[in-house]
Amino acid sequence: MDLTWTESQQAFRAEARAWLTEHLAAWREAHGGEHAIRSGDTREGFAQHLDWERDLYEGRWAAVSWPEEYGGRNASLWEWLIFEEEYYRAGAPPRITQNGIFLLAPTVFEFGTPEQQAHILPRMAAAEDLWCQGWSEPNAGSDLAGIRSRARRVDGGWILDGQKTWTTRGAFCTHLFGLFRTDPDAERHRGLSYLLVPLDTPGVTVRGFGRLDGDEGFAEVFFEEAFLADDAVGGGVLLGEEGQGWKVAMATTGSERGLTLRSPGRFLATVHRLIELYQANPRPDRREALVDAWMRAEAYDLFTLDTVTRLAGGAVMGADSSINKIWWSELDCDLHELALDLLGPDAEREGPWSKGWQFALSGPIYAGTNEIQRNIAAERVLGLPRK
Amino acid sequence: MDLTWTESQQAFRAEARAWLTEHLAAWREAHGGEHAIRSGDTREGFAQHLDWERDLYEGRWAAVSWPEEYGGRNASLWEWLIFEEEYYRAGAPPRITQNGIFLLAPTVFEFGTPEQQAHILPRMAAAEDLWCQGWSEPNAGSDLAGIRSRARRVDGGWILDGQKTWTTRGAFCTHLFGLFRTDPDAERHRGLSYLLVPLDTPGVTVRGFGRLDGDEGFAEVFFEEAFLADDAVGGGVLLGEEGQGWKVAMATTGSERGLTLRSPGRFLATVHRLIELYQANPRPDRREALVDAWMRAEAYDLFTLDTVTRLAGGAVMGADSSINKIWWSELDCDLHELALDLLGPDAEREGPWSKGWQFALSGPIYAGTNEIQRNIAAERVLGLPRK
Amino acid sequence: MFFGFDDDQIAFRDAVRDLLEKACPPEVVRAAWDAPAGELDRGVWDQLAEMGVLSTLVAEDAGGLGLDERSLVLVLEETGRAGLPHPIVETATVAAPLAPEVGGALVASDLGGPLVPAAADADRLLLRDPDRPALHLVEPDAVTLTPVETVDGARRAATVAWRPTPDTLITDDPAAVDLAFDRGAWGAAAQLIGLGQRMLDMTVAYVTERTQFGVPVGSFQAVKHHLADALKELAFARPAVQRAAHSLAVGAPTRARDVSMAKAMASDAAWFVGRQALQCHGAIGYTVEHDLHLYMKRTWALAKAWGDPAWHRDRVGRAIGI
Amino acid sequence: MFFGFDDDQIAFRDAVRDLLEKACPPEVVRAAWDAPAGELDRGVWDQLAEMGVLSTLVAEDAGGLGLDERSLVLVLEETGRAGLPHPIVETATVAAPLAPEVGGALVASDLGGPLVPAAADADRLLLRDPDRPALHLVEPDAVTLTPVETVDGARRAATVAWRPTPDTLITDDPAAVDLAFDRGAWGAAAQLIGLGQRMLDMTVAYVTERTQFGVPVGSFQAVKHHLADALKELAFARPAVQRAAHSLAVGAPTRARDVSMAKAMASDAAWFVGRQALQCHGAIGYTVEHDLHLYMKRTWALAKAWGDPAWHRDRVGRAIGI
Repeated sequence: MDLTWTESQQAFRAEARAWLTEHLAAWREAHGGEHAIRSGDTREGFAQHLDWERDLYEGRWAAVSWPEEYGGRNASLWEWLIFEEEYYRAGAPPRITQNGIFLLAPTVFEFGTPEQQAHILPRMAAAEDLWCQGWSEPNAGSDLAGIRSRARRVDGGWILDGQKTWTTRGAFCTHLFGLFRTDPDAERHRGLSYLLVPLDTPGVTVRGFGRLDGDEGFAEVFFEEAFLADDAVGGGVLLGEEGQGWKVAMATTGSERGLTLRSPGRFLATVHRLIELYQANPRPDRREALVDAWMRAEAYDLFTLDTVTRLAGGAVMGADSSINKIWWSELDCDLHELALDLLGPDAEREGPWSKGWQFALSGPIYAGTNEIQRNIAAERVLGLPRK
Repeated sequence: MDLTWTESQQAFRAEARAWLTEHLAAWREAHGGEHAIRSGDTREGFAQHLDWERDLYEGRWAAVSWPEEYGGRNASLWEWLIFEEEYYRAGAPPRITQNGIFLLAPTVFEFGTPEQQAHILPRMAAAEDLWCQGWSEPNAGSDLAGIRSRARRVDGGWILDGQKTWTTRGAFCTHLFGLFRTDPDAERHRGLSYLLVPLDTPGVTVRGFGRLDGDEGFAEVFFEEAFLADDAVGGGVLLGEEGQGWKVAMATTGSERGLTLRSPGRFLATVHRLIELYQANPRPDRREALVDAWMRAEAYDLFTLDTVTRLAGGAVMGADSSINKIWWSELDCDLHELALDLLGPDAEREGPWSKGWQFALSGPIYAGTNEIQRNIAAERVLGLPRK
Repeated sequence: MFFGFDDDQIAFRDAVRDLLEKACPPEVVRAAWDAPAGELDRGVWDQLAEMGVLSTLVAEDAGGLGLDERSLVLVLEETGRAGLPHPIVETATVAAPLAPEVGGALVASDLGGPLVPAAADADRLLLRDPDRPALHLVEPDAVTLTPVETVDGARRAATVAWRPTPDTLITDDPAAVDLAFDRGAWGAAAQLIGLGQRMLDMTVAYVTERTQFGVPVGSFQAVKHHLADALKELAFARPAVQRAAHSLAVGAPTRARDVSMAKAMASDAAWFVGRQALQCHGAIGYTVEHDLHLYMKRTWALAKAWGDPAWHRDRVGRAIGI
Repeated sequence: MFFGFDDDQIAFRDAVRDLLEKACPPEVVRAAWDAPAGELDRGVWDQLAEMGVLSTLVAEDAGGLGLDERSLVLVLEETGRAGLPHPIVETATVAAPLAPEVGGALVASDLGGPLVPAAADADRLLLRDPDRPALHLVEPDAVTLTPVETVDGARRAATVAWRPTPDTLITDDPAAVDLAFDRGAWGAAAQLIGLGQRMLDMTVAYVTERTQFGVPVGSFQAVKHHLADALKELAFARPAVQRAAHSLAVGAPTRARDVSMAKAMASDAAWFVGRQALQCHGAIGYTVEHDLHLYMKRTWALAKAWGDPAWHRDRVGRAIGI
C-alpha cells in the first residue's frame, strides 16, 4: 500500500489544473461570464457547452484514457482519476458528451470493428457526433428486456419502428445508440441488436421534454418506417453481432470505463462547496451530518482507489459495481439535501443547490434503480437465492 | 375534538396514581429496596413480581378494563389508557402476567364458554394461573401456519406431541395456550385447534433458556405423548371450535384489547427518562435527535387517542395496527439507541438502558416481524397487489 | 376526550374536497406556473370564497362562519391535496382572524418567509414590520415586487419592498404576531399532510397499474415497503397537525410547541413521501410532463417556509426543557 | 498509488485466519464469558504470540517482525472476525510498539476507556496517568480491580485503581500518548470490520438455509435489501480503516483525522450490520444459545470504546475546518 502519486502523475495533475483554469476562464468570458452560462440540458446551453467540449478536444482532454489516435492521451486509470478530480475541483461543467464517451465508447472498444472505431471514436471525442442513448421505452424502464422497438432487415439496411424515451439530451444530439428487436419471434433479452442511428434519418422524429428541473434534458424518439442504411455510420450501423444486442450492451455496463466508475472528484467537490456553505453560516445542529457527508465522499474516493488498484492488477469489475452505484447516488442526494437544510428558507430559491438536488434525485433511478442494484448485490455478491 | 379529561377520568387518574405510589414503595421495601428487585424474566425476579401482581389484583388494578366479576373495574378504554400512563409514569415493572391478560384473555372473552370465562379469567387476574403463549415452533416463526405440533383426539382428552419454542417466561408459568394441529391431513392454517395446557401435565417438559440479555426469559416446551384431559382446565381445554384454531387466534390479534394497542405511557416514560439523562449531561450533537424522539413518542400517544376515539365510536381495529406496531417497535429501539449515544463510553455497562436496549430489539421481531407488518400495511391498507 | 371530528366538520371537508376535485385539477395547478404576474386565475378561489371557506375563522357577526381551527384543519389538508396555488393559508388562516375586514380578498404575506407567494396577484399584503413585532395590511400599489424564481412555479413568489406607515398598522401586540405566525405554520403543516396524501395516492395507483418483469411494480416487496413507510410517516404526522388545531382553538399554553411539532413532522413526512413517490414512479415521475412534480415541488417549498423543520425542532426542544 | 496488499501481507492474514478458525471458534469466545477472573484460557493467545503476531509492530532487532500497521490491519480484522476475547489491540497495537519489552505478555489498558478489558487476566497494565499526558506500565499486584458487568461478558471488564510512580513511567511525551490512543482506536476499528463481516457471513448462511412460507428467507426482497445495505456499509468502511493504517505507518499529518474517520465508520457499519443480522435471524438470533450475540455484543462494546462515533466525528469536524 502506497498512497502517494508518482512524479509523472503529479506533473499530469499540474498540467491538467493549469489548462483547466485557463481555458475555463476563457470559455466563460467568451460567453458573457459564469452567470450567463446555461445548463447543458437546454438548447441554448448545449450550444455553449459544445464550445467547451471542442476546446477540451483541442487540448486532448476530451477522453484522456483513450489511445492517442482517437484523440486521447492513453492515460492510465490513475491519470483518469486525477483528471476527473481536477475537472470537478476546477468547477468545470457536466459533460454533454458523457453518454457517448462513458456508455457507447467502451462498447465500441470491445465490440466495434477497426473501421467503426476509426470512424466513431475521434468524431465522438471531437464532439462532432453527439450521441444519446436509446434504451428505455415507455414499457421498458427497469425491465429493459421488455423492449418493443423493432428493426427489420432489408436490402442495404434496416427499417426501424417504435419509440424510445427518457433519452438524455436527445433533442440536441446527432446520433442515437440503441437496442432494437431484430428477431420478432424472440422474447425478452433474446433477438435484440445494438444499432447506431443518425437522428436525421428520415422517419425519425425527436421531441424534447422537460426533466424534473424543467430543463429540456429528455427526449422521446419516434421511429416510423425509418430506413437506416448499413453505411449510415462509418464502419456500419450494427455494433456486435445481430441478435447479440443484450450481451453487447451489458458487457460493458460494469466495465472499468463504464458509468459505474463515477469520478469521486464530483462528490469531493460538492462536499467542499458544502463546507464553505457551512462555514459562512455555521449550524451546530447540522455539523455532524456534514462530517458524515465528508466522510462518505472520502470513503467513496478510497473505495475507488481500491477498485482501480484491482483493475490495474488485471481484475474485472463485477457485481461490486452495484453497491458502488447505490453509494454515490444516495450520497449525492444526501449532500444536496444537507445543502437545502443549511439554506433554510432560501432553499426554495432556484439556484445551483436546488438544481443540483433535482439532478441528484435521478441518481437512484437511472442506470438500474437502486432497488435493482440491491437485488444484484444480494444475489450476485452475497449469493442469496434468486427466488 | 376535545382533548380534556372528564372529572371522573381525572379522579380515576388520581386514585391510580396514589395507589401505585404507595404500593410500589411498599413492594420494593418488602423485597429489600429497588436495587434488590430482579428482572421478572429470571426465576428469582419472577417470584418477586408475583407478589406485585397479586397486590395489583387485590387493588383491582390487574385488569382494569375487565368486568368486575372477573376482578376488573369495567373501565373504559380511556381509563385503561390513563391507568397505563400512570403505571409507567410511576416506574412500575413490566407485567409478568401480560401474555395472559393481553393475548389470551381477549380470545377467552370472544370465544370462551361462560364456564371457561368464569374459571380462567379470575385466576389469571389473580396471578394464580400464569399463562404463556405456545405459538412459535422451531420451523414456524414468521410463518406460523407451518405449525407441526399435533393433538390427537382420544377418549376424554387429547394426546399432544411436538415442540414449541421462544415461549416467553415459559419456565416460570403454570399454563400454556397454543395452537396444535388436530387434523393431520390439513395443511397450513387449516386443521389447527386452540388448546389450553397445564404445564404440569405428564409428558410436558419445559426447558428455559437465555434471551439476548441473558435472562432466562424464553423456554422450549416439549410434548411427548402427553395426555391433556378435557377438564384439565375448568370449562374445557379447547378454546373455540376444533379445527378453527387459526381463526380463533387471529381474530383478536388486532383487537382493541390486543397487544397492538400498546400503551403510549411506556414510551412517554422512557422519553422523559431520556430528557433527564440529557439534562444531566447536555450533548448538542444529540439535541435534535432527542426532540425527534420526544415528538415520535408524543405522536404515538396522539395516534392512540385517535384510535381509541374510533374504537369508542364502534369501529374495529384493522390493518392500521401494522403501522402502529412498526412505529412503537422502531421508536423503542431508537429511544434506547439514543440513550446509549448519550451514555458514550458508559453505554457498555449493563444497566437499565442497556437492558432496555436489548429488550427493545425484540420489538421489530416478535408478534409478526416488521417486514411482515410492512407487507400487511402495503397490501391491506394501501391495496397493493399480493403477488 | 374525543380526538375526532363531528359530522359538520366532516361534511365541510367533503364539500371542499368535491369543489377542489372539480375546480382545482392538476391543469389548474399547472396553469398557475405559466400565468403572467397578476393574472392568477381566480375561478376556484372565488368558489372557495363563496362557500365561506376563506372566512371560516371570522366571527359570524363579522360575516364569517364563526368556526375555529378544528373545523379548518381537514379543509386545509384538502387544499394541500389539490395543490391549490392560491395563498389560502395567508388569507384564511392568518389574515382573516386578524383583520376580518379583508373579506374574500386574496392576501399575500411575508410572515412565512421573505419569498412571498402570489405577491403580484394579491389584493392586500399582510407584512411584518421590519423594525418591531407588528403587522401591517398594505395595498398592492404601496409595494415594489421583485419576482424570484423558486422550485415551485405555482407559488409565484416575489420579494417585497415597502415602508410601514401608521395607517397600515393592524397590530403591534407581539402576542398577536406570534399567534399569526403559528396559525400560518400550522396551516402549512395541514397542507403538507394533504400534499403527502396526494403523492401517496398517485403512487399507489401508478405501481398497481404499471407492470415490469410481467408483474405490477407494486407487487415487489421493496416497493411495498417504501410505500408502507410513506403511509406510516403520514399517518403519525396527521394527528400532530390535528392536535395543533385544537391547541390553537382553545389557546392552549402548549400552542407554540404543538404547532412546531406539527410543522416539523408534517414537513418531514411529506418530504419523505415525495422521495418514495418519485423513486417508485421511476423515470416517468422525473419529468415536468407528469403531474407528480406539481405536488412534490410544493412540498419542498412549504417544508422550508413558515420555519423549516430544524427551526421548529429547536422550538420544541426549548419547550421540553432541552 | 497502490491501495492494496502485497503477497506477504495476504499470506500473513491467511495464516492468522487459519489459526483463529481452529483455535478460536465460538466455543472459545463463549468460554471467555464464564472463566473466573484471572483464568482466561491462553491457548489461542500463545499461538498468536508464537506466530509473532503480537510483536508485528516491534523492530526486528528488538525481537519483533519489524512490520508496520499496513501488515497488521488485515490480521486485526481477522481477530475481530473470530471474536478473539484477548486484548490484542491493547497488547500488539498499543503496547508493543511503545514498550517492546513487554514481549508476548498480555497487556490490558485503560487507554480505550475506564472499563479495562481482561484487566484481571493481564500480565501488565498500560495505564494513563491521571494527572498529565503520560503512560505507565504497571504490574498486576500494584492495582486494585473492581469487576464491572458489561454487555459483552467476554470483554471481562474491570475498573482499575492505582497510583503512578516514577519507575512505572514509560512516556510523558504527549505526542506518544496521542499516537498510542490513535493506534488503539484504529485497532478497534479493524476489529469492528471483522466483526461486521462475521455477522454478515453468518446471516447470509442462515437466510439461505432457513425456509419459511416454503422458500428460503433470503429470497425475500426485504431480506436481500437489508443484507445488501449491510454489505455496502461494510465495504465502504473497510477502505477507511486501511487508509488509516497507511496514515499511521507513514506518520501522515492527517493521521488523527484518518483514524477518527476509520473508527467512526467502522463502528457505525458494524453496529448497522448487527441490527440487520439480528432482524434477519429473527427469534433464533435473539437468544444467548445462538452464537450471533457473541459478535454483536462485542460490536456494541467496541463501538463505544476508544472514542465513540460522536467523539470521532467531532475530531474529524475540527480537522476539516468546521
